[in-house]
Amino acid sequence: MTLQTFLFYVTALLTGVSALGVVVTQNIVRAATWLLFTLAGVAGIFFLLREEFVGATQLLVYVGGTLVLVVFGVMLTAQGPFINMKTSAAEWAISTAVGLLLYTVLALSVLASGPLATAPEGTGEITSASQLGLSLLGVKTGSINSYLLPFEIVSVHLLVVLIGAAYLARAKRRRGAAS
Amino acid sequence: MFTYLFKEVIPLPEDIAATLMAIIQGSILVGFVALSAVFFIWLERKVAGRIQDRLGPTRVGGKFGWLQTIADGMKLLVKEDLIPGDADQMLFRLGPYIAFCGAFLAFVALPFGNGVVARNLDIGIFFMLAVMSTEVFGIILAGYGSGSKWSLFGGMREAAQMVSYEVPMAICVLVPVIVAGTMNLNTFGQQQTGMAWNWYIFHDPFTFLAFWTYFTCATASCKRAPFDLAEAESELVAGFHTEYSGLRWSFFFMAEYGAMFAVSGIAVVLFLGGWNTGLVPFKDLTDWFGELLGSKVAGWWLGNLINVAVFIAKAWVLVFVMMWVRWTLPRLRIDQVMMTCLKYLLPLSCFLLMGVSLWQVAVNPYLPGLNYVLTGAAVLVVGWLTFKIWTTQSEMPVAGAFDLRNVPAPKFDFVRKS
Amino acid sequence: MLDFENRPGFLFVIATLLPLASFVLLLLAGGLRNALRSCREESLGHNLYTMLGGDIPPRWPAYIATGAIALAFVLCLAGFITYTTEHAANEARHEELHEKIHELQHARLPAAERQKEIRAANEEIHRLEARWEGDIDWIRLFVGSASDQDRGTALKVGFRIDSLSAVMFVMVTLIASLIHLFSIGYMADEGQKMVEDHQVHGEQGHLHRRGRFGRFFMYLSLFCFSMLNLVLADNLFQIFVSWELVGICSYLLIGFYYERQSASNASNKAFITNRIGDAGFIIGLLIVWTFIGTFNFQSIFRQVRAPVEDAHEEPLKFAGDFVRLDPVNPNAAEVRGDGEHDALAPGERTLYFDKKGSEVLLWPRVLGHFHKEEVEGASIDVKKSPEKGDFGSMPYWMLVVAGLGIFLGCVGKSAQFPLQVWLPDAMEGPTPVSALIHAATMVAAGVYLVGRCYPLFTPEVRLVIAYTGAITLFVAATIAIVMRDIKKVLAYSTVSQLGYMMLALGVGGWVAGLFHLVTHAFFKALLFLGSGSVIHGCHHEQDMMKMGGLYPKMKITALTMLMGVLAISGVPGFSGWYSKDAVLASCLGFGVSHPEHMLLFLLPLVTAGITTFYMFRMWFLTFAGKPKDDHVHEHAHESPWVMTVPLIVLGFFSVTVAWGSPFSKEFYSGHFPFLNAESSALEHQIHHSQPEAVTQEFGLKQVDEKAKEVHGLAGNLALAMVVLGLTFAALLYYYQVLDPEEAKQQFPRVHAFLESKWYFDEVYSALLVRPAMVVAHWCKAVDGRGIDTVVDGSASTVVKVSRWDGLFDNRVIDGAVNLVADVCYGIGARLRGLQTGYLRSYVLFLVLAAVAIFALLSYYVASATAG
Amino acid sequence: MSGQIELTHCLLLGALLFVCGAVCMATKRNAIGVLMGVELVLNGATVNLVAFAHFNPAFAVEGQVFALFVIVMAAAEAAIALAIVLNFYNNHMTVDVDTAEELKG
Repeated sequence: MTLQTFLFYVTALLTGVSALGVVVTQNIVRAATWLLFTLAGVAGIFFLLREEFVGATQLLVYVGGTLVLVVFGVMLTAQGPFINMKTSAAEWAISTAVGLLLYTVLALSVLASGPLATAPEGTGEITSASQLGLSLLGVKTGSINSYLLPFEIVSVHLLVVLIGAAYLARAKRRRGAAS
Repeated sequence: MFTYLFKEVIPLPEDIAATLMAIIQGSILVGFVALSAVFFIWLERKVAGRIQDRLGPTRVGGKFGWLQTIADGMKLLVKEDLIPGDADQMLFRLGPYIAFCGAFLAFVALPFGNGVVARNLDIGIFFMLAVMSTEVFGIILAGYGSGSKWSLFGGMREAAQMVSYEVPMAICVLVPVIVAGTMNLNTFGQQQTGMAWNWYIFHDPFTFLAFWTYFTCATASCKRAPFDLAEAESELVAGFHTEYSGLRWSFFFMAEYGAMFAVSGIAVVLFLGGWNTGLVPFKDLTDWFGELLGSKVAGWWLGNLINVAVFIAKAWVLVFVMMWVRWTLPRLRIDQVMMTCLKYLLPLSCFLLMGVSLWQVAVNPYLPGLNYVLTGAAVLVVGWLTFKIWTTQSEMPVAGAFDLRNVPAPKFDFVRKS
Repeated sequence: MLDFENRPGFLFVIATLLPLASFVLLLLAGGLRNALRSCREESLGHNLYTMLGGDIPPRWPAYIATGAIALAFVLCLAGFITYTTEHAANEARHEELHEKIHELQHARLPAAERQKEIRAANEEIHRLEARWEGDIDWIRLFVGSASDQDRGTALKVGFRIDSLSAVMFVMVTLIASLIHLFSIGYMADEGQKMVEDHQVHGEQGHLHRRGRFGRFFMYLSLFCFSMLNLVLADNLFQIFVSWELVGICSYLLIGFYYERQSASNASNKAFITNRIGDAGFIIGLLIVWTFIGTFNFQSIFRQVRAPVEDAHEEPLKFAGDFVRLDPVNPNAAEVRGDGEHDALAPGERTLYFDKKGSEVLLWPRVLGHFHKEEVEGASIDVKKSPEKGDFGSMPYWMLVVAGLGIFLGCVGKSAQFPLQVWLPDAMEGPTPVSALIHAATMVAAGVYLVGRCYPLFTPEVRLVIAYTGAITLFVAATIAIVMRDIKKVLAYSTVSQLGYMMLALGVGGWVAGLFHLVTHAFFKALLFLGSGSVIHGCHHEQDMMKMGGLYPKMKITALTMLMGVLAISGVPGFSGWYSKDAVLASCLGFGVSHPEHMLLFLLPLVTAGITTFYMFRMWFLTFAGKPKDDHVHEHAHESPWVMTVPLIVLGFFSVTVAWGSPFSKEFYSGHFPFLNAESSALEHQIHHSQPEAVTQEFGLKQVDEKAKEVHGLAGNLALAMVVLGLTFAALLYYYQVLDPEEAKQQFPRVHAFLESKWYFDEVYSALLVRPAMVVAHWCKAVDGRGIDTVVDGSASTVVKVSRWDGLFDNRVIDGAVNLVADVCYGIGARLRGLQTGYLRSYVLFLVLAAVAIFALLSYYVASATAG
Repeated sequence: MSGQIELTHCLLLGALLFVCGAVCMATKRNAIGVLMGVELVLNGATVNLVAFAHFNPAFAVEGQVFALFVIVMAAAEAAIALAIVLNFYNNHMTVDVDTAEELKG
């Protein structure tokens, strides 16, 4: 076991536990905190896999942006009774069962397809951020494809979504607020 | 940076060497951050005192109160660790550490000298921005977990402010990135070796403006005055850390001063030539000293020590400017803060980004000597300002002659006219 | 482009375009002002609105329009002087060059050198011609003959200046300028914010409306442009366009007070009557286009009239005449042994020369190579669609119809019998408009066009013209005797004088007719403006019976009008004398040559006396004697200078315009140089552009000479008639020896006949209007009873059918559709239980589905790999 | 255990995140909790993509690019979802998704 794998297992363990924490906890703010750890853990996994750009993006966008947004949502809508909304035990049981079933299926398929997915390992070639950027900018270098169009579509989509979200969430007179 | 130590001097298995290196580097950085926080707290008190015509700390540790912060720290360490009854204990405890981690992790990619960096990441600047953005979460958790309205307000304000200011800050960072063509901070520093006109602040008008814009945004994202709405002591008591005391409280301050140094460091690396003195026309001080002293190792140590000293000095100057600004300018209202960001800084930074792109394509190839001119102009301006400051007589009102009726109305106009 | 030095013809083009520019400017300004009305409360809108006149009609449109036409006059004058001074020299140089080319063609020079010199000479000829003419394509149709690009393919806009159009230009612009000037005073009332029209009675009393000062001058500008463009044109189509523009302008101006029922009726009448004439015009145009393939006057004439000499410079016997031929009789050809005609190409025919032949020979547009013998000989080969150097032909009767059609247009425009009815009614327009229509523009257009198209008219058409003119002049003069309205007297006198012109043109007095046109323009403008001044002075009273004794009150008007009266009567020394003598001389010459047409001399002779009589009647009734209506008399006053100055200028010209030029030889040749009717410089000027063809029919060369011989006789007879008329008038209306009322009672029927204008309107009403109404009513009945019944019946049938259709639709189709819907609804109602509305359950279902898919997939993959 | 991180482990982690997300969606009554579940699911996918990018050179760029797209899309989705939640809260005064049952059959 090298340092890398050791760190990987630790991080993966923390991530998984945090993810479970998100599911299990009833307090929505704590769930958000667990989610933070999950996301940070995933980012750590990415760093360990030497995909630093994706990891940094995960941190910047997810932790710095999305999660803050989520917490804002929590804060804006959190009133006493809603922070803890209990789900019935039966549903818990069913959900857990189904979840376990799904995980079993997924895990089995992963393990079963293990030989199929085993790739020539350790080419040692680490995709640099500039290669990534060039492919997003539409410059074809070697075997790397151009992702200019998807990139543009995603950008415009993001813009549209943000405008739409701002429109949807704008301050409105609450129905029946006068009474 | 200690690779050769473990590879050549003390041969160890690779994993153990890496672990050891990580521990050593982490310790150095933590120590540096903690020590610089100690220094900054002292500096802040002195600067505040001098600007307010006081003396500041004078007693502990000699003439200048050198050890004042140590004394403060001792006090904080022995203080009772209070957790309010309404607080969410887990979140309350987590908050300071998350905040500190965010600020501290940024140092992993910050080069103090040529190669004097914990992890020389390809995307160093991006990484720094990313991890610094997680700091906000600690503050939110602290604000929420305290179970206090002031704290919650402070936390939410802080979150909104930091998230907003990160956008123009990141765009301003892109300006020198476009000029340099890399996100590797070490490469940045290497590109700006030599005389001061190689610094990217003098590269073109857009980088020049981008520096000031970046510095403004950075100040705001460190929640420093005049953007310190989160703490806003006069209205929110102390904002998100109202309920904190003792060590936890000091962690927030470690985080704040760490972040101040980190953003200043980024500014230094991106714009102000990094570890380069700007006065020595040599490419690499280590090599030069190595040849001078006839010993590569000695040259390495001497050169890098000078580099690190220069870097830290530059960053400290910027931190000093932040303090100077803090004790000079009045605080903005929260809506003014947001307006400044979204209505002015964001369009300005976008304009700068566009401008520098065009400059790189259309102007730079055809006007090769412009950075000399810009440097000269900047030197002239700075010289003139220094001269003015030096020669300006302080207009202290004479006691007894102070008449409120003669005090002119304040010139600044922060109140929105309706 | 504006190289006046080398292309002086552009002077006239610019002069034509100036009124158009003024019109467009005023139109835009007016339109803008109207558009700004809605936003005149705003500051910018208000400023612009006030600048463009605001609510009060501004004065500047008048100045712009007057300035434009005055500038045009200056340009025309410059052009006229240039033309007259250059003309002779240019003609001589032209001849010289032609001689040179001819010589070169037979000279013994190397071919290349010869060609070069010929080309140089040709270029100079072209340059000389181009000085005074030019054209551009308007529309080019790429059909027709491929080798002859011009024939039947292009409508052109062009100009060509000859001495006639130069004179016309000066005349039109001068008179129009004076009328513009006069109008500034006369139409001053229109410059008010509110004008009260006393002749329109509404429910709330008189009509109040905004003044239309600017609009009036806008119309005047357009009118002037139209007329100038008509004179400028070098082709029939351009003339037709201007012709219609003139018609529109007259419509607009006659109906200027369109709130008055009478005015709007009059403008409609003028317009519709003109349309009748224009229908003929269009027919003529179509015939010309179809057979000759061009509208350019020079091209047309070159094709229908024989050239003076053949390709070998041998003079042709029938130079300038129509050459008529008959299709050759194939049998006759065989008899003559001319077998070669069998080898003709398709579309080619052989015509045999015949004085009364049914076809007219169309000469090659660019002279082909033909020999005298060939043309005068037995037969000519012609083509149906001739090209540049080919002979063509057209049926002679078509040419007659074309001429009649074009003349019908002139009849309408110049108010000749039987379409003269619109002109008296046109007096409803403001008086300056009447002056403009009667003197310079509209009615002159008809005469001018007859003069322009003269070579196109066959002898038959000319006789028709002559008789039309004769009848018109007599009828109008008789009606003028009994008119009470001062303007109507002048209107009928105009019709009568136009008849003179037509008559003169018809009998071959081309110069006389157009000469009379010009002189008449001056004194008729003078008379109308004078009457306008009177009307203005008498507060829009037009009835002569209420005037009288105005001389002391308005001396300038009275004296200048007297000049006009003397001129129109043909008193020696006045301009009318020269032209009327010329007309009568032509008539007498024609009559002497063709005794069967002696009536064409007698009618104008008698009418000359009648003219004198009614003109003096008008003058006496207006200015002499005692005031008949105190109210009118008290308020009568002389007009302001803007109105009297034009009168004086016109008076001057009415007297002098026809005088001989003191710089010319003729002036000193006669016994009484000043009083020699043939010494008129103007007449000589017009004579320059007399077409060759004028003297060809009826052996008119002799007539012309004869006219010269009998000039003295005709003049003396006319003078006698004038004296007679003057005496009668003086006796009746000045000395009052005889009482006109008595005469009226003595011949009540005659008076009624004349008073009702020979019952023309009634006859038209009975013959045309009423039958048209009856037919219209019939059509209405057929429409209402027949067609509507069928339509209504089919509609009700459709309603019935659709009712059954509706039943089917409701029961069967809707039933089927509803059944499907019910089934769907039932299924849906049972399935809806699955929709719990809980997000969680949906997620669970999704997960289960995913698991199921995984399971199935792996099962199939496994079995597939196993199999 | 070998000296390298294995693809299978990454995929198992991704699957765990995915299942946690799905279960989170299924059990949370708070709309924002559901949203967190969605984020978890997306993260599971991202982990897979990055793992493939790391272990299969053919996907070296594609995996990262798609991971980036997923992250950006998640941000967009979160923005919209939160806007919807806010509207929902404005209309219903609660963020309990069980109250949103107008579409119940």
